[in-house]
Amino acid sequence: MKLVTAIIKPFKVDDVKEALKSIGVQGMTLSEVQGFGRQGGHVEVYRGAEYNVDFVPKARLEVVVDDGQLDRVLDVMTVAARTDKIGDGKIWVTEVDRLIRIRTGEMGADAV
Amino acid sequence: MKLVTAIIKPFKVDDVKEALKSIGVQGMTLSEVQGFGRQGGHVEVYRGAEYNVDFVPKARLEVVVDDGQLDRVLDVMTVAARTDKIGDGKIWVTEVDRLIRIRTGEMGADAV
Amino acid sequence: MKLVTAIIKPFKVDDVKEALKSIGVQGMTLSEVQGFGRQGGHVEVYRGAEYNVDFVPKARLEVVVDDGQLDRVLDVMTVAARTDKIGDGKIWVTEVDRLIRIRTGEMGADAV
Amino acid sequence: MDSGNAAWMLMSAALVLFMIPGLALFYGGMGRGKSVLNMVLMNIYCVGIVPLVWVLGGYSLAQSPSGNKFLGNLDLFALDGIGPSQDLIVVAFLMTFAAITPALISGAVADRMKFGAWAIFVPIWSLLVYSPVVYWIYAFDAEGNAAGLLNTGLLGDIGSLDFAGGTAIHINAGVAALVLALLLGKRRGWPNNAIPPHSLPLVMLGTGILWFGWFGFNAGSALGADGFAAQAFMNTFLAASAGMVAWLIAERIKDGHFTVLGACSGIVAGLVAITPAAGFVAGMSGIWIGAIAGVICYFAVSLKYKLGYDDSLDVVGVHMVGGIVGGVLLGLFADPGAFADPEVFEEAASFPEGLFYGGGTELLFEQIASIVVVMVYSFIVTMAIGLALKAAIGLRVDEEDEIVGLDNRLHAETAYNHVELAGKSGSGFGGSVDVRERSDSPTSTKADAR
Amino acid sequence: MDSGNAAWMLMSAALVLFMIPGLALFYGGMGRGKSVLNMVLMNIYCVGIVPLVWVLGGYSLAQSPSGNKFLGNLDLFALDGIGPSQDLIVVAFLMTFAAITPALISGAVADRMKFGAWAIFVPIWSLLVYSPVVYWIYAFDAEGNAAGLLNTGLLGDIGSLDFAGGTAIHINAGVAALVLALLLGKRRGWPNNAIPPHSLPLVMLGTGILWFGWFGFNAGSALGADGFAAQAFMNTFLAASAGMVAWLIAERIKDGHFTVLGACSGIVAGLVAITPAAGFVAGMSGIWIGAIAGVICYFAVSLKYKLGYDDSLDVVGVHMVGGIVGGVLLGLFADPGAFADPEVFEEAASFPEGLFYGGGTELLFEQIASIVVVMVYSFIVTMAIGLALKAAIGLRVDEEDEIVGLDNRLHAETAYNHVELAGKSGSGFGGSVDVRERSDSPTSTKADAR
Amino acid sequence: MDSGNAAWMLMSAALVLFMIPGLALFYGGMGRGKSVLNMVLMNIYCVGIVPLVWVLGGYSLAQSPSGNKFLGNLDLFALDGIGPSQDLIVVAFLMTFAAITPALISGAVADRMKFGAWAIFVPIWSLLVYSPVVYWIYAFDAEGNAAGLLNTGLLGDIGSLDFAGGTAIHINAGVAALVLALLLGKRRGWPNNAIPPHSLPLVMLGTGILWFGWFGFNAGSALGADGFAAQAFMNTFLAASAGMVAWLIAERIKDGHFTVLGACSGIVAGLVAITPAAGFVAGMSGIWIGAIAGVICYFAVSLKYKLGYDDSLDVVGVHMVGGIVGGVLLGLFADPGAFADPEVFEEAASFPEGLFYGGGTELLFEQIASIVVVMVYSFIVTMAIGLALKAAIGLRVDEEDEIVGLDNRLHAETAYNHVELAGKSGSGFGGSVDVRERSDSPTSTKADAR
Ligand SMILES: Nc1ncnc2c1ncn2[C@@H]1O[C@H](COP(=O)(O)OP(=O)(O)O)[C@@H](O)[C@H]1O
Ligand SMILES: Nc1ncnc2c1ncn2[C@@H]1O[C@H](COP(=O)(O)OP(=O)(O)O)[C@@H](O)[C@H]1O
Ligand SMILES: Nc1ncnc2c1ncn2[C@@H]1O[C@H](COP(=O)(O)OP(=O)(O)O)[C@@H](O)[C@H]1O
Repeated sequence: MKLVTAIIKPFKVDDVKEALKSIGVQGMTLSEVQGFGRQGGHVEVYRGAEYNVDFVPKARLEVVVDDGQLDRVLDVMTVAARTDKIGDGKIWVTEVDRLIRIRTGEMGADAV
Repeated sequence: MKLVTAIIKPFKVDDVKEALKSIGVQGMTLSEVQGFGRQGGHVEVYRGAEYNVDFVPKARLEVVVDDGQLDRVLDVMTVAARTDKIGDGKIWVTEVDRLIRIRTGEMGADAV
Repeated sequence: MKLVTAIIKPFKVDDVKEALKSIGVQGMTLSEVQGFGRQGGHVEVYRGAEYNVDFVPKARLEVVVDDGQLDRVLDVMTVAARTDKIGDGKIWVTEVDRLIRIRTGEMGADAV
Repeated sequence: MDSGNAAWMLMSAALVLFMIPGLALFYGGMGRGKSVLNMVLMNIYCVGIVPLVWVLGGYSLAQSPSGNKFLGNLDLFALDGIGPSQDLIVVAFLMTFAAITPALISGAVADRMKFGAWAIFVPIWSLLVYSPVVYWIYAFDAEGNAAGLLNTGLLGDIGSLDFAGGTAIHINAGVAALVLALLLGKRRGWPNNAIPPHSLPLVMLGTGILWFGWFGFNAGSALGADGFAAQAFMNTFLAASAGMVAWLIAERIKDGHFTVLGACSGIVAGLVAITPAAGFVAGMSGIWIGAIAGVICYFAVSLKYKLGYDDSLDVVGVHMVGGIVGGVLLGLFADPGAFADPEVFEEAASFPEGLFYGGGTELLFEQIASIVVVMVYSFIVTMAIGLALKAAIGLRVDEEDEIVGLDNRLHAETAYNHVELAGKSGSGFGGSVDVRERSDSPTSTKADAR
Repeated sequence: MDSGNAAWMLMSAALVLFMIPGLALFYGGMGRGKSVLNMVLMNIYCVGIVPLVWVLGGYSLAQSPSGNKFLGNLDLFALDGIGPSQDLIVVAFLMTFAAITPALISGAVADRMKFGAWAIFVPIWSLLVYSPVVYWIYAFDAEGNAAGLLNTGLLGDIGSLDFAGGTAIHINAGVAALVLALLLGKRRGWPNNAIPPHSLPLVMLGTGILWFGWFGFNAGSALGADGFAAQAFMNTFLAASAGMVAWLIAERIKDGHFTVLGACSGIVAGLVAITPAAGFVAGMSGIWIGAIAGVICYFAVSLKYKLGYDDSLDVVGVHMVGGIVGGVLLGLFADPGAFADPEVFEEAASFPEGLFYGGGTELLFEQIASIVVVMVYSFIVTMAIGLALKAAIGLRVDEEDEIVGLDNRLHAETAYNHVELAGKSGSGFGGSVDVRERSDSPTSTKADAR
Repeated sequence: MDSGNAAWMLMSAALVLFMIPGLALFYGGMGRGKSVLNMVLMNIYCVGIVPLVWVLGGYSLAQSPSGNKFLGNLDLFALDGIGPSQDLIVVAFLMTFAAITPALISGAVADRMKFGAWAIFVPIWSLLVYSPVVYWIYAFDAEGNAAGLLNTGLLGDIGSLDFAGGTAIHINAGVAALVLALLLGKRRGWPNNAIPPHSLPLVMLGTGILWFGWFGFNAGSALGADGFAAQAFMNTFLAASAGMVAWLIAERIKDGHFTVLGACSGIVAGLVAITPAAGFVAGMSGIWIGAIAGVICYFAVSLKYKLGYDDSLDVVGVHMVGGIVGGVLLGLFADPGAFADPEVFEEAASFPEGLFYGGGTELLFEQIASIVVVMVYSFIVTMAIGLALKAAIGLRVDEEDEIVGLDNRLHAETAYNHVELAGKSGSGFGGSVDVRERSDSPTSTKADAR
């Protein structure tokens, strides 16, 4: 199994969620984060003064998927999260050794 | 070493923390997340209208443990976090290549 | 590629960010977390009563880096985040299988 | 005016002014966290621009004795002839009413109206809709006799009653809110997706300020600190209490729980409904009016789901419907006889009785007729202003602005920046959604005509 | 009543009403984020139900001249015979006191009381405890002579004094709070786990509103805008200031830091203590009373840890203890001679002097006796009501409700929904804890009797 | 004083007191989330300590007829000779002014001043700076003739004018704010890093309370509920409205967007500027004064970036500059003739006219001279107090305190604790930054002299 972590624009969360649901993903976990990237270095004007803004709000989605599902999930996420503007974010994949569903104690692929 | 990530019900955090402490786990990191899972698709009534609620608040615990401790940690967590109701959450395990304690610069198992 | 996850003191975020920028790291993701560790067990006095405080606010930085960059990144982070007081935090490293830049679809090292 | 009456009127004017930040919190708390500042600014902007318009022309159009039934003249332009004197207190008191009325409308346009369009809409609406309607209901000729279209009697020789602005203010603003909601269309995702209040403590605080201020609104409309004001005060108090309890009971039965939003809505519904009646009913009538309004408005706020207009914060359901309930019930409960004691209010004797107090149906019909006239006028003229603005500069923000949030995109601000993870440098703006995006869509261009 | 006195009384009534949302914020901010709405609703519910109960029967029981020392009759049922007139202002003024008194109790039951039980408790307590106690202290016979148990003298021929409700309101509510805290038991985890105020800015705002409103409470109790009111105003001001400074100094010495919660608590302690004395003391006495109350209440709020009752938001420590401090100190500081100037308050001459002003210990003993009588009565009757409710429907929520939070479980609401990560759809309710859980425990069942 | 005037003065005193929590929210919301409580406490502390100082000595120094031009004597120590009477209302009214003036200063020292130093600074400044300046401007001799340095005429025989404290309060506090900002130095990271308001809804609420209270401040300064008060009320209203609109327009043109912070700042700028003029100008002058102040202050708040002093929340830019604008414009717009009607204010006839109303430049020069005198005095004496405190105990907190946040480090509190992830146990303090750190740096040591 794999853990897919995606850092995306907050207002894209819903599109990505719907896209994942449509290909049968049944669970995911969402958190608020702040991102720093190429987008960085922007200057804001407020009350007559200029400021550098480094971190911008992003959403972080974590989805554990079966190895077989992985490519579809990545494709679908990439498309749904894209706005073609800088700051669209990243997706990274790490290996999951074990997975447990707490309620039932099921393990591995059954627990997804 | 392994990184154990658990998505649990917020009000179970304390039980899980106490359970982990009792088996000698000395550190963990907690964050607020929102979860989407089988629990999803619930309908809320508010001010005379009905709504679908997709994401529910969850807590996310991260614990880095020695390989030898892993099974105990998983057992204890699963038990402590369980309410036997839908939405109890997931636990997943990933491999940690390196671990550093910032204060002392200790590495690997010593740093846990 | 590797995912470096660091749990640090909140007021050290800026030092760490600047240090990473100075060695050419172009992106990172920040979140608020609460940490429990050796620091734990402290007693607070408020309005005449004493309390145990278990979790303290921490910041969590995630940085995906090329394998070649890893050691420098870890060195620089450790130094920048250190205050030599208890609670300075941990850094752990996990293997990243795949990385995608959403905007362009670039993969792997190009996407960092 | 003796010093005691003057003291009460000074205080009443201050109280009504205080209702405007109260309303901003009431609406702002009920709306989204990403457009709360836009809502707040729509409200407080009204108390910036309207007073200027009011002293220049609005007051004169609304209150000068012009000799016709429809509109005042401009004889009092820039308060001509009104030097420092206690008369100014009444001008200031009425000015607060003029300011709050368009602010009431703002709740219906939450999350999607261009601020520039709102900025132009408010003064025009104040002059073209608010001032004439006030004239119809409250104009007097030079001898002090009723002179307006609606206070001289539409259907016969008795005029309709509106003590503190149920028809002139609440119904009027409620209809305008409906018009703008229709013109703007629904928010993205509404009604499928829940848009819960982002801060109910602010809603409660706003409600508390509104109630507090409403004593000035209603009891101040007695224009003195007499028995008339005392009864208006008591009615205002009881109607709000009864409105709250009635709404709570209704929602407990229908939805299964008591809510803070329900309690607050019930209070406001009761206050709206008692507004036209506050100085014309006595005894326990205030309880009846408040309770009936509480129940009817509870049901009315669900209408928008059935009819499909997105009255975001229930201006129509509470202010328009509550105003109608109060105006119509006044046709039943009006009891000028109770006030006849000359120490209380001599002229009360000349007011008409309601159906329950021996007056027959005449007042009831006058009330209904007046309400219909104001609704039709407000609907048509607000629609005309709205369509003109839509054609000229557009009413609705871009879809992206709506998604990202109006505060960030229109006002370059975010309401809350609690978290400062990065101790030293600029993550302060971190609470905002996609601040950085503006590099793609420069503010200077986008901000035009907002 | 002349227009000036009427103006001040109208304003005072409005000010006291405004204290109730202030109290809701004071308590709500001091409590948990997951039950702040429950706290708010317990408070504002009081100003919904109590006014209805008050005009129907409570006022009559508390104020009608019945010819006995213990309770009024029902001659003034539904304000019978009180038409539109300035008399209504006093009825409304007293109505705000009736409403705020049970609201004070709510702070002790935070986070664990069934809302349904509270909803029933409030009107019953108001009729069975509040109205009688008010009668004992403030009743007058048809000739205007003191007629109640406590204002006619328990131990001799001089009655005890209570200017604006130190005994009738603060001690009375404080004792009832203690009783409910005892009946409900401790919150889960208390006292081992810290339950810090979830929003201190709200606490400060609530305190500010309370202080502002307290001028109406105390100076309004002079029932006019005279020198009597002026002195009550000044005393109220100075006692609050001194209470704040005294508490700050005490906590700086004992705990090592000045806190906002300390400053706010000191203000309220000073205000409570000056309430019975506001119109009976002069000169610098207000400073002494406030400062002494600030220090004593600082120590009193720690009592609960020693004695083991969970008075969640320190109603006992501040209102009961502060009320006792004020009532007893009045036995020392009462100085009616200072008021004897006929322009200020003619009848003042007939009031008893305190120990420091030549009156001996008689007033002191009367004060103590009155306080004891009210405490015993309030304790017993509140206990009886509480036990009856406990037997009938239960007082305390389920453990799971307490853990998840009362707002979500009882009221289907969450106070704050700042974050809208999912731009388009339903994560708006995301701020709540385990909303979804309700599928397991249907609201319709659980909500019963809450 | 008749009951009507007394009613208005009681109310006005309460309104000005209410401004202090309003100011605490205005500043607190504008500042950082990690030092909002420190800001709040600096504000409310003023209304704790200053009233005590005021009744003991400050009032006597400021208002007793001493026979010289510079300072009162101590004849009225502890309000000697002022028994219960309506005179106390004026003492209390002036006491609220004394309390709010040092509170105004606090905005300039945000995020970095030792609380202990502030606690000592406030009473000393009140006695050494505030009381003398008030004497110069408002002192009268035993016959009721102007007796102070500035109201007897510096340059000729006409005195300068200051209706409600433009020079005595706003300029005075603004200069002191500048001095402390200079002594304290810049906050870490300023001006490179943005420090956005942590809660704009609180800023708006604070502004609303300030405006509401300012009616008491200005119209209450008429010391009665007459035509004079009515005009002051109207001017206050219009200047705030015009200030808001002017600022909004200026920022829309220069920065590209309308902001809530801009609207609020404009309101306050208008209110500050009208303060000295409120009872001396008539007609549309209030609009001009407010609008001019709105634009000038908009530009003035950017000065700090050019000149390099860290006036954190723009006390200098709004209060000092706004006060100067108002004081100078009064030299142009003063129109006592308009008030001459004996029913309004008989003595008005004896006041000087401004340049636009036939008075020549004399008043203008007197105004400027008075402003300069107050600025120089306030600068020098505040600097002396500040330097003395700096030498004695230090003014500025440690760097670590500043980084971690003053609330946690100085006051052992955190403003917001919304999140309670751990249901049962102690994560309640979780909102705080590095609470645990205190094990390394024990509170008991660090808290000294804070
Ligand atoms: N090396 C990295 N490690 C972790 N997160 C990253 C990294 N690079 C970028 N991110 C995250 O991705 C977001 C978008 O990256 P950015 O460089 O701004 O845009 P893009 O990927 O479109 O060029 C950042 O805000 C940050 O949260
Ligand atoms: N595939 C997944 N990837 C990441 N998180 C998941 C996944 N499935 C479930 N979760 C997390 O686990 C929580 C509980 O899952 P859910 O399906 O509701 O309950 P259960 O596991 O008891 O059937 C979800 O709210 C979500 O946060
Ligand atoms: N085993 C662990 N797994 C995950 N996070 C940990 C672990 N141990 C410590 N942490 C995180 O690191 C932080 C610092 O650890 P702590 O033991 O307090 O200090 P130090 O590492 O300096 O001895 C903790 O607050 C927690 O967030």
